[in-house]
Amino acid sequence: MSKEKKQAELIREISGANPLKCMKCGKCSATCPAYAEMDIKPHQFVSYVANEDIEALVQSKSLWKCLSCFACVERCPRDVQPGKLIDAARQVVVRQRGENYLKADEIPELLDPELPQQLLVSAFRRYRR
Amino acid sequence: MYKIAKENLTALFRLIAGAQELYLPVKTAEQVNFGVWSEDAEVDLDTLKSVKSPKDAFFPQSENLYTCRKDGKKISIEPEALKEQNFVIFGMKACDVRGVEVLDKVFLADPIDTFYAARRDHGTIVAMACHEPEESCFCKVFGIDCAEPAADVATWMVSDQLYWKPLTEKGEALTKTVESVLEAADDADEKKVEEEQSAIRGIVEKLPYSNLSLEGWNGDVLTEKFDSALWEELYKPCLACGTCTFVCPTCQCYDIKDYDTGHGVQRYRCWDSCMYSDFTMMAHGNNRTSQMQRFRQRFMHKLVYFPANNDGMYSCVGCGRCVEKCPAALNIVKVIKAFEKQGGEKA
Amino acid sequence: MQRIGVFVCHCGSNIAATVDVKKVAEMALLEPGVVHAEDYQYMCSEAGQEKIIEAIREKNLTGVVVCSCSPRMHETTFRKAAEKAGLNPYMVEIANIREHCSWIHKDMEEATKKAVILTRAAIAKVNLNTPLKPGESRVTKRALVIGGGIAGIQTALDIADAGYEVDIVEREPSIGGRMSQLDKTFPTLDCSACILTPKMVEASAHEKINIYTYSEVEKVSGFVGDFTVDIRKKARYVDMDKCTGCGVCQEKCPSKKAPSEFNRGLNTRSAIYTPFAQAIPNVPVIDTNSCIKFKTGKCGVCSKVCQAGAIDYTQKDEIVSQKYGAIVVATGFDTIKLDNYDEYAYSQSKDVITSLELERIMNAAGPTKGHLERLSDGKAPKEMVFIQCVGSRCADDRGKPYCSKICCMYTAKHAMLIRDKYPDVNVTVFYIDVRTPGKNFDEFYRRAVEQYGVNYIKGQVGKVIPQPNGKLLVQGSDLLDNRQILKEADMVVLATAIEPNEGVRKIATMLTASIDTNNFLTEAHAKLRPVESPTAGIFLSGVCQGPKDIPETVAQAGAAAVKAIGLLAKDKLLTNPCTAQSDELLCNGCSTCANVCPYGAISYEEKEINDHGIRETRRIAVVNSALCQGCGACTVTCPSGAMDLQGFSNRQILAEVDAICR
Amino acid sequence: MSIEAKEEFRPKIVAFCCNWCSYAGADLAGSSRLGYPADVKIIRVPCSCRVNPMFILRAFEKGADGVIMCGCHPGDCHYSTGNYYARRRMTLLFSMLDYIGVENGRTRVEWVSAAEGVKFSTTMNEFVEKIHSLGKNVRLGDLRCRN
Amino acid sequence: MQELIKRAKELLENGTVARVLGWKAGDLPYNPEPAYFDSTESLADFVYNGFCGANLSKYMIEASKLEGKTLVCLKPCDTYSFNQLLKEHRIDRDKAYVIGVGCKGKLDIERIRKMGIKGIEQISGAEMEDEADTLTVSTIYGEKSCKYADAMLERCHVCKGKEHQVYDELIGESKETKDADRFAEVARIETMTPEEKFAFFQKELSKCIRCNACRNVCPACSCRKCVFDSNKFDSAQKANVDSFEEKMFHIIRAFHVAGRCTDCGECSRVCPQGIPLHLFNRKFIKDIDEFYGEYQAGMDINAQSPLTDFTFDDVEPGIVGERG
Repeated sequence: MSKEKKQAELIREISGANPLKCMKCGKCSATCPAYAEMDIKPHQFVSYVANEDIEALVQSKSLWKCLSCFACVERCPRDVQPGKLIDAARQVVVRQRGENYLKADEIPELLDPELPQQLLVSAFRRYRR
Repeated sequence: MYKIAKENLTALFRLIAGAQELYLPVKTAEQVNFGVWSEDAEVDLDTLKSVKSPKDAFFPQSENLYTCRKDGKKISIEPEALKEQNFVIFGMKACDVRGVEVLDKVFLADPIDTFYAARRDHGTIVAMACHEPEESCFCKVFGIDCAEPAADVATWMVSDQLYWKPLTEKGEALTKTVESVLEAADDADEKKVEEEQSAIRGIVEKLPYSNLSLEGWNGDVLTEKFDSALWEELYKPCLACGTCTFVCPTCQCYDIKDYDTGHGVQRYRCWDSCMYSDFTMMAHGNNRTSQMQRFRQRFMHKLVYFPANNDGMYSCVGCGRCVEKCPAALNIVKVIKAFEKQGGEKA
Repeated sequence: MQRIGVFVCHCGSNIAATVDVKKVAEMALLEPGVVHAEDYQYMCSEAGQEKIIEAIREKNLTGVVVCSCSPRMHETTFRKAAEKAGLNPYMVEIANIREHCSWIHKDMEEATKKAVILTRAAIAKVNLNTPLKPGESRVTKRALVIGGGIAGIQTALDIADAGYEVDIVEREPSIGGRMSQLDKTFPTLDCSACILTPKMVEASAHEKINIYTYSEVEKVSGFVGDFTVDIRKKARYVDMDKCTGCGVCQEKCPSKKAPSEFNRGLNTRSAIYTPFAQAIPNVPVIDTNSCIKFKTGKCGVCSKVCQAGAIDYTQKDEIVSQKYGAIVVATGFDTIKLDNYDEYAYSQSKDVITSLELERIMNAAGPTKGHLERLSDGKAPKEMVFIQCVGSRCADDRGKPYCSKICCMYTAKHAMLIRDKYPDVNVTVFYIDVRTPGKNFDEFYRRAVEQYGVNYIKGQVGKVIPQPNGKLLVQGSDLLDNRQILKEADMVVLATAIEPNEGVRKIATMLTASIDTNNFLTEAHAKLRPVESPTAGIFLSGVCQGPKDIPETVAQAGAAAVKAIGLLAKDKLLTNPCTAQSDELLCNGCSTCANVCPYGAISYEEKEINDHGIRETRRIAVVNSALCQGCGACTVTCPSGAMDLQGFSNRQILAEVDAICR
Repeated sequence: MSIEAKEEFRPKIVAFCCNWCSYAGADLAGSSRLGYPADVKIIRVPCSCRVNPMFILRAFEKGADGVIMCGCHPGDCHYSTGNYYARRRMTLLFSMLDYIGVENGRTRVEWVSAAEGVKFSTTMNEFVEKIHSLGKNVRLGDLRCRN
Repeated sequence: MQELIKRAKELLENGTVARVLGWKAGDLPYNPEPAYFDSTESLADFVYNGFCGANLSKYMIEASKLEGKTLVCLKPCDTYSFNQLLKEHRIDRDKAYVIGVGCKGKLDIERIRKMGIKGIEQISGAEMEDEADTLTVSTIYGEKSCKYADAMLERCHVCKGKEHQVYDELIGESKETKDADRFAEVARIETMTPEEKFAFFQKELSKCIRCNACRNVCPACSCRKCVFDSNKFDSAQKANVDSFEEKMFHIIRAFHVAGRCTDCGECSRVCPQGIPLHLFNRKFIKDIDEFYGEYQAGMDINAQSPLTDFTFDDVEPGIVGERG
């Protein structure tokens, strides 16, 4: 198995989403608040995973522009959940760097002191499922 | 005669079981029945009667006769192997030993039942005198002395000693193999056994059924008994279950059936009861169509037909299990008494 | 002992590619009773059937096992073939080695092994089969059509024209259904009312058709050819015989605030009302929820103004019980609720509407008298946005997984009509796919784009945001240009998914007709029996079976009618011989079986019995085989095993179990 | 359990399917090519209410490792009420089997409609997996039927 | 008892009944047998005491076929069985004259034997006139005594109550005997692990000798021909070749009487091997009560039996696993 194939599989596994369900309706892109800043748009992101073109995704700006607001996840009519795919891709990158697991005592360091508490709490809530 | 202390019995059992299978009264879920001895079996020699008689050591409730196998269109038949290993059955009572004699008359007469014969050949009976006979016992009526069982080995439990007396060659042979745990008994011991025997006999005299009379059952009474109007009344509470038959030491009827295992067919035999509505059911139907007839059959067989064919030997041994276990409180004693009473009235 | 022939079908490569059919035949020969086994390319073909017939004749077969596709497919075929050869058709059993074997397993060895076992089970069963003879039952020459929309009307007309009595039961006060709410129809742009009303009139005037409006099916019992149906005629509070349909009551009614169901709640109606002007029957009903008389006891205006004296406040619901030979379900559809699609702001803005609401707005008899205007402020829109696939093709439970089929075409129709009538209005359609299979459909859609300049954008809308200025900000994506679109619109029209009408599940349950997870009634076979329910005597017409447009609905309505006519034309029906039977020697007469029989097929009689020489009068169960449908509930509830089911007897099923577990 | 041992054990599984819903659902699984292990063998019965507890015990007697019964969804029975009776019977039977110490997962009831090919297939896959996890049935069978 | 005999004589004499179905004194202190009495003289042997545990309602099936009415003596618990048989059309109410007899709990000779009491000659304290506190047993091996309650049948400790569900008249006093929870033992087994449950039942059922006493005494098992005696299911079996057969027999038997079993306890009373067979029936009763609402067979003759009834929202069979 090629590296990209493995990565694509990993993304599918982590996200639990199936990019093949996508009907290319574009509702994710239509919904996305960070659309303008993305080089690979959310709906394209799905086809990149489906086509196993992971290197491009890993190099993309989009990966870090996604706000994880999960509007696309909520509204996707096909349950493809692009937001989770993007998040999974991020995780793959993080794992590649050998930072597979985050230890609890590392978290405070990583946090921006300006970060509103509520965002943190809601992020945990969202990522939990 | 030999003796062994009660607390050393386990050593005796272990020794016997080391060389051959050992059956003896074992308590499982509150009930005592004969079973195979093992280290963790709860041996119970105090309970007078096992629920089931020990007859299934020689005539199991069910046993395979042969197996048919099918391979493609070819069919092969494998007969079941006969018992080849020696075994000991320990703790049988005098009545049960007589029960085996009754079975012998049936299964060892021509044509010999090879399965039964093999088990008889390989089995050694160690009998035990009845320390405290109970009110349901009536072995005396059939001339059985429960103080002196006639087996390969007779034993007596007197307080904390078991006295051991080989009576036959088989008994002697068994004794040889266990001599290491036995002690020779002296005159004082002999005396103790005699005392125990007379105590037992004394109790037997006091038992309510001991003076039951079989007069009226011997001789040419078949038609008279068969046609009696009493049966019509006696059978009424009978539930047509097989309890009496299955606990009885002498009932010997069996059915032969086939079982499809999926890989072949096993032909096996299993105990049957003349009380069952489908007993001796044949293609044309049943030759005894009413429960009265079936009820009558059982007692006529025990008290009339069997003695007529076996030199007057009744096929009841007075163990009293049916007296204790019948769900409707019917039993052979009540039947005998009813006829006696009727005879009395007539006279 | 039976003489059984086993016939293994290759089904081309459908079976033979994964199952070693030769091996199956070879192994079958080793089973008890099997005297013949062969395999063939297509057992269901003429030549294949001929092989079975030949073998039965030549080898005096008493039983046949066909290893092939599902018995639901060809059991009848093979049973008929056996009958031709003089064998009782019920001596044939099918081993399903296609759907249950070759199609689901990939490994040849494994599939073959399983096929052998399935065949073995079928052989074991046939060994215990006995010849069965079907009974006969009568056919009531009358049909019931549930639903008075275009599907129901067309079915009723076709059945009635063939000379049979038909009753239509319609829940609403008038027949006409969804089609009566439409303005124009694609692709010809006919006026919907103009083509529907004549049909409604024809139905109401037909001497063989009896219409129950404002009525519902209450209870169904019986079976094919002999259904008994209770119909609840809801109280109208207006005497149908006396009312002249003058309409004065509706004019004078002081309570006019009830939302109009017909106009999708876009305007109001009076408490006493007919849904629309051309209603049939043209007799109003009183809506007791909004009627002042019913709410307060005072008023009674309608009664005073009615010259015919038709108003009767004391009317009660009435139950009519009627017998039918066939029942056609034509319960139609509704649009789904949009509660779960808040992103489209349907509940937030009056200017976000469904397509069906647009139909009413465009209609001359509608709430705006046919003028296109915003419902919020009555202004004429300049920018209109249509959103496709709202709730359709949706994988989660917010919407429906299926394509609603009609939306692409009616949206093109709406866009075209608007551009035609109001050329200054810009129309944008957001779509995922445009689906136009159908005669003149794609041409129609292209005209909307090319001739009328409708702006079609490939991409969905993510969000509609009502603006303070009253406009609607539509945020969508254009996938082909790869950009996000923000567009201000005056009106947004949602092509809302359709779903079977509420209550169809209840009706399906009463009819014991099967229904799928989307509440569409299931057809007996997706391809070969599309207008019949698997339950004999129940037929399907229109959208209750699946989304379809008007011409398809009418075509299916006709097809359902023909199927019903085919049934009604028979004088007698052969009944399934697989019915329960009680062994009178074993029966206790305890009545337990009768307690579970859904058909009331079991009764008891005192009978003189000869039980192996014992003669006595016993109470025993007797099964009426014309009523028994063969479910087998009684067989399990019977403690003594006296009750058994022919064709699925205890011993047959146990033999199958044994054969499988071997 | 090692992987090899798992591969060796091929459970025997009997599935009773009602003619109108579940058997058709199984057919649909077939025509949709939705696979499940070949260990499952289907017996067609007219209705789930035709399934006698005796049939289920018989399957175990003769060596089945699992028995599953499928019928129309409650309310959708072709015979109106059959599956309601079946539901009570099976609930009690399964409870009794559990009571005497037969592993609970060996029996199952699932309602599968004619349209639920996917459900049929996933149910069978799940059930086979469950039986694999339970291993060979040793508590409810006749010794004579074992190889 | 004397009142009962007096009344029976009256009814025989005035022709109301043609016979009396009761118990006849046995030849041992504890073995009275069910019996018919068709003359006033024969009633001399009539007995009704603590050892009259037999449920006579099943005998009414045969008695219903006879000419004239049968006076049948039914204890409170027997009346449930009588009702259930009526419901199933197995007996004829018009052929029965039911005298509801009082009950102070019935005695179990096996329990007395288990206390080590043997060689029994006489037992006093078991008569209906007695207080039912103590039994005095004179034996060949000396006099013994025990508490009446300790010698009672298991079923009397979980008595359904001393009210007769059906009767023409009542004679005799009763005494409450319930001192235990009917479902406690079932509940205890339910909490065992599967291994423990299996071991428990395996041990108990291994004693079964397939004598059919439980079946033949059971008022619900009144089939003309039992499935285990007929070849309809290929299930005719007499043998206990393998432990499976006992499980099959007892599960199916319990299933066949589920919803019909009144929990009269006769099966456990008659089992020669002392198998607590009521644990099967009570399991079904407990489940039925929990799943479908409380139901007592034989109480309301018009109530729909739980297995021939349903509700749309009954629990799914999966509940068994979920309950844990």
